This record gives sequence, structure tokens and C-alpha cells, in this order.
Amino acid sequence: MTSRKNISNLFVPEPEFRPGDLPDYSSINLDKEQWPGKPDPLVDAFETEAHATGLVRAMKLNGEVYGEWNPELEPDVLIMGLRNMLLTRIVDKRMFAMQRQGKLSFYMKSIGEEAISVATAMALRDSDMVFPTYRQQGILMTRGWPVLDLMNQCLSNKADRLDGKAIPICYSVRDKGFYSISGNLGTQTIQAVGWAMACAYKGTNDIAATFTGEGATAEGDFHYALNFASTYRAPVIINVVNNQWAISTFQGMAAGQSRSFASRGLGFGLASLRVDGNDFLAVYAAVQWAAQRARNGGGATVIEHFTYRKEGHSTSDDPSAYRPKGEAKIWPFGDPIDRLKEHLIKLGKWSQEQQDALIDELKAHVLETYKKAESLGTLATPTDINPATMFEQVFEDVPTHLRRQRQELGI
Amino acid sequence: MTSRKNISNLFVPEPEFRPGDLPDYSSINLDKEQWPGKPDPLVDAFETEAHATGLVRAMKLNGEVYGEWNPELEPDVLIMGLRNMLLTRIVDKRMFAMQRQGKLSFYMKSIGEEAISVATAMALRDSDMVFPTYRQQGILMTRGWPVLDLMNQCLSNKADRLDGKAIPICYSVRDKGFYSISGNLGTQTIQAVGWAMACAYKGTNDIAATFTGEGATAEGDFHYALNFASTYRAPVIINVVNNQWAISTFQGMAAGQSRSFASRGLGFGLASLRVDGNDFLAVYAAVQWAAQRARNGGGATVIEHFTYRKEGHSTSDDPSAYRPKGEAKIWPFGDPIDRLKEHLIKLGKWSQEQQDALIDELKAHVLETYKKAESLGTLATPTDINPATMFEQVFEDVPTHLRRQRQELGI
Amino acid sequence: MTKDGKKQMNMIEAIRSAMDVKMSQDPDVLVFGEDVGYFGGVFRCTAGLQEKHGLHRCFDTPIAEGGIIGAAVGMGAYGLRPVVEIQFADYIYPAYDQICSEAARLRYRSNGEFTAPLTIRTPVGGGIHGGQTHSQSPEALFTHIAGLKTIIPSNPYDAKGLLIKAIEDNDPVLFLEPKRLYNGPFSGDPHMPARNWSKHELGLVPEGHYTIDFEKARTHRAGTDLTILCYGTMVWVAEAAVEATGVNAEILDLRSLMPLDLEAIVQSVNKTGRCLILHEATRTSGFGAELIAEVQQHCFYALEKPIVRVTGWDTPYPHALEWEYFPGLERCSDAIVRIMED
Amino acid sequence: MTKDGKKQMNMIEAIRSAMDVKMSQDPDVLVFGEDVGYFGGVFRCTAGLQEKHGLHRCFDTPIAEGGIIGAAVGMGAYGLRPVVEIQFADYIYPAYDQICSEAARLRYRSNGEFTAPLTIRTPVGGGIHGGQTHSQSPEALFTHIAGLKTIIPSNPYDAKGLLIKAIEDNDPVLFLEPKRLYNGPFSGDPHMPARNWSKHELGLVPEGHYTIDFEKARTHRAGTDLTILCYGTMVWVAEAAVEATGVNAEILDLRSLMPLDLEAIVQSVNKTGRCLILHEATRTSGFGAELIAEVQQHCFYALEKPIVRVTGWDTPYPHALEWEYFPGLERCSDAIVRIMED
Ligand SMILES: Cc1ncc(C[n+]2csc(CCOP(=O)(O)OP(=O)(O)O)c2C)c(N)n1
Ligand SMILES: Cc1ncc(C[n+]2csc(CCOP(=O)(O)OP(=O)(O)O)c2C)c(N)n1
Ligand SMILES: [Mg+2]
Ligand SMILES: [Mg+2]
Repeated sequence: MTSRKNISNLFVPEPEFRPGDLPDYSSINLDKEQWPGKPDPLVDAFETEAHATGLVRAMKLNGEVYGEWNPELEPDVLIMGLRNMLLTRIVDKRMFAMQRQGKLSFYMKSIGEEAISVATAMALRDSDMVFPTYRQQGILMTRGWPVLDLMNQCLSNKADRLDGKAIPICYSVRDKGFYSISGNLGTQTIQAVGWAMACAYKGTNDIAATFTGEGATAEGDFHYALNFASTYRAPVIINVVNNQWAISTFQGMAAGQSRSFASRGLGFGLASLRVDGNDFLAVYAAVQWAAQRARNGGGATVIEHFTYRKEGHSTSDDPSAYRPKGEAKIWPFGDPIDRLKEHLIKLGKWSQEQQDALIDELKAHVLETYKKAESLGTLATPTDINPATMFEQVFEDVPTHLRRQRQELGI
Repeated sequence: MTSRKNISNLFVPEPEFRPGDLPDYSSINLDKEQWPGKPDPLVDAFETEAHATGLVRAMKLNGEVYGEWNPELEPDVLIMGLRNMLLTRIVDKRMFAMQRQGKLSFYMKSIGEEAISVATAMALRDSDMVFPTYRQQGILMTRGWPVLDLMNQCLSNKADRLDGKAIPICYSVRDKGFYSISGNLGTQTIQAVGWAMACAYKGTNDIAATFTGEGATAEGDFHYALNFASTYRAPVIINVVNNQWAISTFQGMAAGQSRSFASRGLGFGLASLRVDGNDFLAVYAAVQWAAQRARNGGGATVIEHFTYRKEGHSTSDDPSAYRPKGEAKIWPFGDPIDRLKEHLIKLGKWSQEQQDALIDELKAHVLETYKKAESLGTLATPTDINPATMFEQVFEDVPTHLRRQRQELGI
Repeated sequence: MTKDGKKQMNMIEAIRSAMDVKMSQDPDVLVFGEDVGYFGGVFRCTAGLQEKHGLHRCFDTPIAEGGIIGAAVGMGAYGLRPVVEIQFADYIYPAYDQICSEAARLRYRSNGEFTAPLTIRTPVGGGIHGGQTHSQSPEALFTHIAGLKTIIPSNPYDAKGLLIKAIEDNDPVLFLEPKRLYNGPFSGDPHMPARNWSKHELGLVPEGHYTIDFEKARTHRAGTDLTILCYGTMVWVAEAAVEATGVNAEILDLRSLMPLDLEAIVQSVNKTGRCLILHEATRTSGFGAELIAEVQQHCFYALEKPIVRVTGWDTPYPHALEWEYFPGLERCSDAIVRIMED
Repeated sequence: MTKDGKKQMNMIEAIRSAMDVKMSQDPDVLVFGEDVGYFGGVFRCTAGLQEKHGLHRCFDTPIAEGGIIGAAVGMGAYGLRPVVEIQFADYIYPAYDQICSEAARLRYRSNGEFTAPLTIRTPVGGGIHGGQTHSQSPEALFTHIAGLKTIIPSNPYDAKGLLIKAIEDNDPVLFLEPKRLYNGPFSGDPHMPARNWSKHELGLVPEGHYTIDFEKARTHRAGTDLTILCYGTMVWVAEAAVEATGVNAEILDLRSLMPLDLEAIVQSVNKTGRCLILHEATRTSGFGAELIAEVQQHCFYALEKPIVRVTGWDTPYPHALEWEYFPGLERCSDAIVRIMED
């Protein structure tokens, strides 16, 4: 059997570690690195080069703050952040377990990436529209969308606001400034730019924020987004969540030889930051900075959130097939929840006991909510959704041919 | 009537000069600028930043050479370059005039941009496949494709090698290493990367070179090309011909706030050069450098050729509707043919008399060839092309349904 | 030129007038696309709109059809009414995903929370020596997509009324403009003298606001013996062929392919018992197939002859053999004669 | 498991075996796509190929369907035979331009000088609770494109023979894999017990090289009273519906939509006088329309009843109402009963 290596001159990149390997990240010592300082938000985009290839951080792994990026938030704001992240994680775990029991068709967790969605949502205004992927449910938690609504959609039950039209995880919550998630990767990045152009055109002070995985940056839509954002100086934040994996594909397939995903923005004259995505404070500060830039006519910022997808891609995926089992644990950037907790404890505003109590409270809330949702039906029970709704919202009005088809179905 | 300016916060970029304005480029004094030196072709891509935003040059406007990029070509090679450029220009003028007489449906000139195609072709090997747009006919002249063949295709006459299937200017000449031109912008950039990957896979030493206008860099295919070239270290040269205009649209629409088109490559970790596209020597040197890099496993280079589209976009276009009439003349980078001529004269290897004689010779050759082509038919005369050919080459074999359709047409 | 608030317009002017009327009425209408701003579009459909309504309401874009539509979807979701131009329909494919997966599906997947009320204008069809990348008629690639409306006018009067309707519609509308008709009707025979709209009654267009409903075919010519279903350029080829053959045919100009005026079609075919379908597009899986499917279902017992389609061939559009490809006067006339045989 | 060089395979194994056979025979065959390399594809169709044939012959790509096809076109023009996977057909649209404007047209526009002998594999169809972005059946969006072949197998034996044929074909082939059939036939009723290929005779597949010609339908069941035209998953729904209704129907598994085996279709319909068409895709402008167009033309005088199509509705694929959308056993059986009434 041929060994897995290039025997032609065609180079095909591979991740450093595969199953069976013992991943070694000892070369990375985060606390020793020098990280870029915080420039004025209206700085010339080209002066963010160090930020695009370095790493914006505000706290060390042990929760100690350092450098210029500490957003200096009030403790109750930080505790709110902690709460939102915990809630996100607990909901994720519950829904994952329920999928395993056949109550929903599919689920996607954001474990390890909660700081990105939660801190972003907290740094933005509620009137700023976010264009998320399927791993920013933390925004919904932060903006106070009822967990019951989320669960109802995942279970496709009769209380699902979307009448069972969308798969679980593809939420749409306009009144929480949460754009309809597309199953098609990348498409929403340029739509966010269009939305931001509309904000500018209407002269509001709102901005848009879009998210893409690092894998999906390879789609043409990402290129359109960078280009249109640059050309029309759209007030938009283009977030790239680099969690190292795109299903089974390592980030190097999309990155190629580039130094960072953030640096893609520089070629378009966009301010670009690479941020420690497991650092709640840094994410908050970076988004705040970019929002300030956008609201003041400075145009778009690309933010790469450097993080790690701790679990499988979705309920259909087992990552041990393509990466070392222990990698998530030894990933040198820690866990965003633990780090913020440590920071709060260091501040003297929090304790492990409070943390445990909060977790218990949230777990109880989530369990109770889940029970309520399940009582409204699950995918495993016969659907209560009226079949006639299937023909609605294709167009504003149901046209003749769809009425004929509805009749053909006998309803 | 509202004046043409932004009244909302939506920024829409505009060119500096429009019809009626007196364009002023006096701020640009090329001969005073410092231009980047010539690194080793296998240099780290990130060290080409100065080249991506500066301008690679080898000679001044008066033909005097300077700096590190002079390729030091033999005089007869230079004279060959001059000849190829002149031939290209003379063919262009002839075909344009003949389109005005209704002999062909459409034509596109490359006037002012001849150095790019001719020097590229001369710096490459004939076995390197080029993936051109419709403004690199200079490559065909350089590689010795008979002008008669070119004319026959433009006239869609019975000697057209493509049986009248393609529009004029969309040539396909495999035996000259000239890939079939697509009418769809951008598509060939990623195809060139695929070809280059095939070269690497087969272990040949050939490379690919693709061309796109600066306007078409906005297409997703350009993004795919940069990404795949970076990921698989494909031996390819990605040429961006920045001739300032995309039909009526100025380059700033595609560039946005970026410092150059070449700098897009940096974000992908690709070596990137911005070259004075009206400087035959610089184009030659840059392509030679990139080819050396590619052939030695260094992967792809992005080259922006900075030039000016001196005439209309095509025979359907009148540029005085959207840019100042005199702009082409005062464009501060001179004419590629004049500059190479001056250089040769400075070298003592050429004279104005020789130049005039060469022009006369080429004109006579082109006129004679044109007469021959016209005698084989033009678009204005009833076509001699067998209608049955219309059904051929859709597939390798003519399938049943096309045979039925052919019969339906009564042939 | 004005006559009771009407003006003689060619199709370009009628289309421009539609956008002008809507831009004047509604600040949320934005017009953009490649070369549509300062220059006014390669076919001049947007000429003067930037000067009149401002740079930020009619502007150029990067050459990225997917970007144009993607941005328009975002704007539409916000609440604007983008009217975008794709320079040639042949170049719409880079935007296919944004049109089909996004614009057409946004309403459904969000159960009505977000919508994409955009209008996509694009020139279609051949007959101008444009070869395979300036001549395509891709309508059937869009009528298969749930959530998208597809409109194609055949004359200035309809073009303006339908385009205003499209801009006001709350769903995405693909508005196909037969470029061969921009300046005048076309008989399908390139050797016949060119006509223009300047004296044609369908070129007499109200200057102000009016709309034409979708899902309403126009009876271009009433008749009793044969129903010809067509749209765009082929309406005029049908007219010429009917004249040439002297058959008393009814010509229906469908105008709106999705939603389709099936009622008018069925009524006509049930009356005539014969049906001929004309389109420029490639035959296999062209829109003619869909028409046949519906007609045979609803008029099965009335049909005296198989339904016939005269179409472009299943090949790319050849440059030099354009008139062998185009379903012109001769092929259409022959088909009429044949379908009228017993 | 081996029996006369044959082996019981499910469709995934058969497809993998086809690629393995070709990769072993021909070094110019490369396999790539999203997650197809080390991991072996989200449906496991390429599992083991990288390990066996090397990293440079079976590899992952960036998530850029347009890039995958574009690169494959370039490789194909060079002389390689790329076999690429698009993870779900629902995600093929970013590559639509490269498929339709480039792969399909390269041969024509260069008059045969450059060709694009690539194979595009992609899973299609619903029935797996995938909702609107994991269930689509876009075949009709491709059969309209001149220069492209469109193939869709319904069982392991055909899948392997047709895929090898596709890889060897010198034209671009779109190879659609009904994901609901990967593990076994499907009756169209989700409440019936799941079957698998392990004992089915069409799951008995030669281990080596063999091909099945395009443009050849397969008679899945011979019959005299009704012709059912179908492909992919619907072949098995048709079988179940015929069993359920007891009608002596002939089921043609078309397999190759372009080019189409019109001869077999016409022969069957002329014999039975009735024709039912089944497909999962959205109805309007679906491939059923094209079938109806041809059948009504060629079998007009033999037809006793209008041709009926049972299809997916003209809506996106709804997640929760999957079985109301899917043209399942009940709807197909009803249609059979109705078309058999006098
Ligand atoms: C256009 C498109 N192509 C492919 C897919 C299938 N797919 C779903 S998620 C995924 C991986 C995405 O990776 P990344 O962008 O890094 O996001 P992550 O899952 O890591 O958050 C793929 C390939 C898709 N949904 N859409
Ligand atoms: C996909 C696509 N969109 C639009 C067009 C129409 N078009 C032809 S050339 C052109 C301008 C191209 O400008 P640029 O890329 O700068 O090249 P140049 O003409 O300056 O050489 C446009 C918009 C096209 N051919 N293909
Ligand atoms: Mg990822
Ligand atoms: Mg240009």
C-alpha cells in the first residue's frame, strides 16, 4: 500500500497531527508573546498589518489582564457574559443529547467558541443586524431570545415559529437582529454588506456584522463581501471564526500559505484584526473597536477569531476519525468560559461556588424549558404542523399553481 | 436637478476625471520614484510587499534603463519584441477598421497594452499554457500563429478553424499554448490553476500563466484562483492587467480602498509584483522571475501590470462618454512601443528609419494577409460554413437527439 | 411627442422610464450594476438616472454578478427595493446561487420574516451576432426555482408596466429583456427591413405610473385555428409567420412565465385544438416543455395534433450560423403549415 | 463475499469501487472535493482511496464549489480525468457558471481543441430529513445545458457501471447519486421497514471493470398497461406503488437523462397507451416536463389518457413536512389508480 505522501510535484497540505499522533503545542507559549497594541479606531487600514497577523489579546490563560485591549467592563457585564456563554453551552449539550434520542434531526454545537458570539453580541447594539452561521447561537442567548423558541424550532413542533420549514439551527429572528441562517455557506457575508450599505444609504447609525467559518472563506461570496465592503466603505464587521476545522478539513486547506485569515482583508484595504477568540475581553474589545470604526465612517473591519472547534462538526460527525482524540484538551488557548471565570475570580467578583450555582440554575432552566418544548411535540411524534403551510411563504401570496398543487395534495 | 454627489452616507467611489475635466497627472513623476529591487525568485512571499504596492520598472520613459530589473536581453530579442508589438497594433487597427466596414461583428484592440502580452510570451516557454483574456492577442503574434488564421476567425469565413462557432477575438490555439478564450470574465483564472496543478501532478516543468483585467478580479473565480494556487502551490502566474478601465467603470470600483491589485496576492501568501506594464523590460523581467519561482517549486506569483487602455473597450464602445478625451495621451506612463524603441535607439541598435521601415513592412504584410482572408469570405457575405457543423463538438459524438434536430433543420 | 400623457418610446426608453418613475416615487428604489451609473448601461437603459437621482441611487458595481445580487438581497431584506442589471443574461450564472438559494428562498426559510424584493433586469436572446456569450435565453433555468417570478416583455408598453409591477412586487423578480427588441419588432428574418418602435402602437407609452399584472397573458392576435404560445422576440416572429402563412392563429404573448396564465392558454387551445410553442432557448428542458406538459394535461381531449415546439437547437449559440440556429420566420412558418395539415 | 468476481455492495461501496478501479487503471484519474481525502467524504464514498492511491490522487479542497469545478476544467483540458465530489447537490450552484459556461461549452467554443472530461459526483434527493439544503434534485437545471451529460443511477450495479463509463467519457458528466438509496431501496413510505442492498440482486456487483452505456434505459419491470418513467429513488417508489395497486405497469429506469433513451420510452408508451412520470424535483420546468413533451409528440396517437406527473411541489423542501412534500408511495399509488381509470 502506498504511503500517504506526495509522489508527484503536486503539493497537498496536511495538518500537523492526525489520529494516532500525539499533538504537541509546546512551542506555543502565549503568555510570553508580544501582542499588538490598540490603535485609534479610525487608523489607516494598512497600519493594522501587525494586528492582522499577530493576535489581539486582553487576558492571559489564567484570567490576568494585560496590554491595551482590555475593554474594562463592569463586573456585572462580565458576569452577564459568563452567564450567556454558560447558557449557550448548556443548551447545546441538552439539544445534542436529545438528537441522540431522535427528538430532532440534527444539531450543531458551538462548544469552545461561545466567547465569540456572546462578546460580539454584547459589544454591538441590539439594532445592529448580525448575519450568523450555525455556530453563533450565543448571540440569541445574549439578546434574550427565549430558549423555548429555539427548542421548538429544533424539535419542529407545532410551536415552531418557522412552521417546520427550516432545519434545526437555521434560526431566523428578525426582532433580535438575527438574520435568517442559510444552509449554504458563505452567502450571507455579501448580504451583510448589502444590509450595511442600506444602513448607510438610510443614514442610520446601525451597522451589520457577519460571520463565516474559516473554511467557508474560500467561497466567492467572501471575496464579494470584502470587495463591496471596501468599495462602498460599508459599515460592516466581517468575522471569520477560525476554529481550525471545516468538518474533517483542517484550516490550512483554506488558508494555503497565508499568514492568517485576517490578512485577506488587508489586500482590500480593510482594517484587519486577528483575535484570541477564546478571550472574551479581547473579542469584546475588537468588536467594539470595529463597530466604532464602522459607525464613524471608517468602513469595514475583518476580524479573525482564532479558536478551536472542541467537538464534532455536527451530530453527524465523529472527529476522532480525522484528528487526534485529545487535541481539544491540549489546545493551548484554553476554554473561553474558564478563562472569563478565572478573570472574574481574580477581580474578586466571583467564586467557584457562584459558578457552580449558576450552572445548576441554568441547567434547571434549560431542562424545564426543554420539557415544555417536548410537550409541544418533537420530530419523533407525528407533526402537528398544518400541511397547507408548506405552500405559504414561497411567495407573498399563494399563486394559482400552488393553490392547484395544494388541492392535489387534498388540502 | 440633483448634482452628482453623495447625499446619503453611502460612499460611491468616482474616478478623478470625467468628460469635461482636464486630467492632471503632474503629481506623478516616474523618473523620480524609488522602485523596489529584485529579490531572489524563491524569496518568502511576504517579502514582496514592497513590490506588490510599489512598481517594478526597468527603464525610464525615455528608454534609459536603471535599477535591478533589467533583464539584459540581446538586441535582436528586443527588436523581436518591438516587431511583435508593432504587428499586434497594426493587426488591431486593421481589424477595427474592417469592423467599421461591417466585415466582422465585433473586435477588441489591445493598443497601449502590447508590452504585457508580448513580453510575457517571450519570457515564457512555448510549452507553458497561457489562459488569456481578449486583450492578449500579442501572445499569438509572438508565438507565430499566422495572422491569416486570426483574421479568418474574426471574419467567420470558411477557413475559420473554429467553424464560426466562436465570436471574433475568442481564439483557441492549442498548438501555440493558447487556451480557448471564454466570453465569461474571470473563469479561466482558476482553470489555469487547475492546469498548473496538472503540470505539477505530471511532474513536467511547464507552468501556466493566466490573465484577467483588473475589473474582472472582482469575480469569485479570481478568489478561487488565488486560494487554490496558494493551497496547492501551483506553478502558475496570475497576471492582472490593470488598464484603469472596465468598459466605462474606473479601476477604483474593483480596487476599493486597496493599495494595488497585486496586494490581493499577499493575503494568500503569494509572491506579488506590481509592474509598469508599459515597460517591456520590466514585464519581461517580472514574468521571468515568476516563471523561475514557479518552476522551482516556489508556487504562484500575482503580477499586476499597471497600464492604460488607450482606446475604447471594443468596437461597440466610445470612451469619450465617460472619461476625458485627452486622457490617454497625457497618461504619464508613455507608450510601450515608443519606450522600447527609444531604448533600442539609446543602445545604438535601432533608428527611427528602421522603425518606419518595419512599420511599412508589417502594414503591407497585414494588408496583404487581410486581402487573402477577405477573399475567403466575411461576415457580410453569405456564410460558407456547413450548417451541419453547428451540431458537432457539442459532445465528442453527435448524439441521437442532435441528429434528430439536424434532420429537422433539413440537413 | 406627448399625446394624452403618452409618449412614443422604444423599449430602452420604456424600461428607463419605469425605473425613473419608481425612483421618483420611492427613495428606497436603488439601481445598480456593471456600467449602469455614470455611463448609463451598455444598452443605455439607465442613462441619465444617476445624473437625475444622484450617485448613491444609481451606481456602478465591481464586476461580480454574485456580489451584485448578494448585496441586493441584503438591501432587500433591510427594506430597500434594489433594481439591478446583469449586463447580459449569459453572465448571470456567477449569481445563480445567490438568486436561487438565497433571493428565491429567503422568504420561505424565514417563514416570511425576511424577504428579497429585488428586481433583476437582464438582456436575453440572440439575433445580434453576439455568439454564445451574448445571446442566451436562460428562462427555464429560473422557472424551475420555487420563489422566483420570471417576466419577459415583448414591447415597450408592456415592458414599462411590467417593470414597475416588478419593482413594487415583494418577491424577487427576474425581468428578462429581449435585446433584439430594444429598438423595434423583429420578424425573424434578418433580411427584411428593420422596423422600429417609433410608429408602433405598442410603442406609445404613458409617461407616468401604471402597472400590468403578472400571470396575465396578452392576446397578441386573436384567432380560431391554432394557438401559438410565445414570449419575447418570438411574439414578433410568430406574427410574421402567421402573416406569411395566412393561418388564422391566436398568438398568446405569455409575458409572465412564472406565475403563468394557464387559464388563458387552456381556453385558447381548447378552442383551436392545435398548439405551437416557440422559444429561442435550447430545446431540451426549455420552457416549452413545461407549456406542453400543462397543455397536454388540460387540453388532452381537445388536441387534434401533437403540440409542436420550434426552438433554438440543443447547442451553444453559434456565431456565424446564427440564422441557422435562430428559430426564425422560415422555421416557424413551416411549423405552422405542418401543424395545420390534417 | 466474492461470488464469480462479484460482491454484495451497497451504493456507496459500488461508487467507491468504480473510482478505485479507474484510479488503479489510469494514473490520470484524480479524485477531490470537500472532505473526500483523509476522511473519505461525508457519505464515505471515497473512504480509503487516499490511503491506497496517495495524497496527491485523492485530496481535500477548499470549500469552493466553483473553484473545485474550475480547477477540474483546467485539469481536464490538460488531459487528466478529474472526478470531483460536490458534497450535496444543493451546494452545486456556486459552480453553476463553471459547469454550464465552461465545462459544458469548452469543447464547442474551441471546436474540439480543448475538452473537459470531468465527472461531477453529487448526492441528490430527499427523504433523510435534510430540509431545503440537503434534499434538492436539480437535474433539470442541467439537462437544459447543451454539452453536459446527466446520469442518475438507482442501484449499486448501475451506479458502478455508469460511473466508470462517466469517468471514461470524454465529455463532462454530472453523476447524481440518490442519497436515500445509498444503503438500500426505498419504498416511498418511511413507516415501512428499511431495506438494504445486502441481499438484493442489484447489489451484487462485479469487483472489476465494467461499463453501462449511456442513453440506455433499464426496464425495471416489464408490463403492458401503463408506462412509468422514473429515475433514482423514484424507481423504488414506483415498484412499491405498482405492487400496492396490482397494475401491470412497465417501469423504465431512465438512468441517463441526457442523452435520453427516447426509443425505449416511445416503444413502451406506444404499447401501453398510458404514461406516468415520477420525480422528486419541483414540478414546474422539472425533467418530467421534457419527458412529457417528447412522449406526447412521439406517442400522440397511442395515448389514451393525459400523461400525468407526480413530483415534488413547487416549494423549497420543507423540513418537518418532508413526507407531505415527497412524492411517496401513497401519492404514486393514487396516481396509478387514477390514470388506469377509463
Ligand atoms: C456552499 C456549501 N458547501 C458545502 C457545504 C457543506 N458544509 C457544511 S458546514 C461545512 C464546513 C464549514 O466549515 P467552516 O466554514 O470552517 O465552519 P465551521 O463548521 O468550522 O464553523 C461544509 C463543507 C455547505 N453547507 N454549503
Ligand atoms: C461574467 C461576465 N460579466 C460581465 C461581462 C461583460 N464584460 C465584458 S468585458 C467587461 C469589462 C472587463 O474589464 P476588465 O476586466 O478591466 O478588462 P479590460 O476590458 O479592461 O481588458 C465586462 C463587464 C462578461 N463578459 N462576463
Ligand atoms: Mg471552521
Ligand atoms: Mg480593465
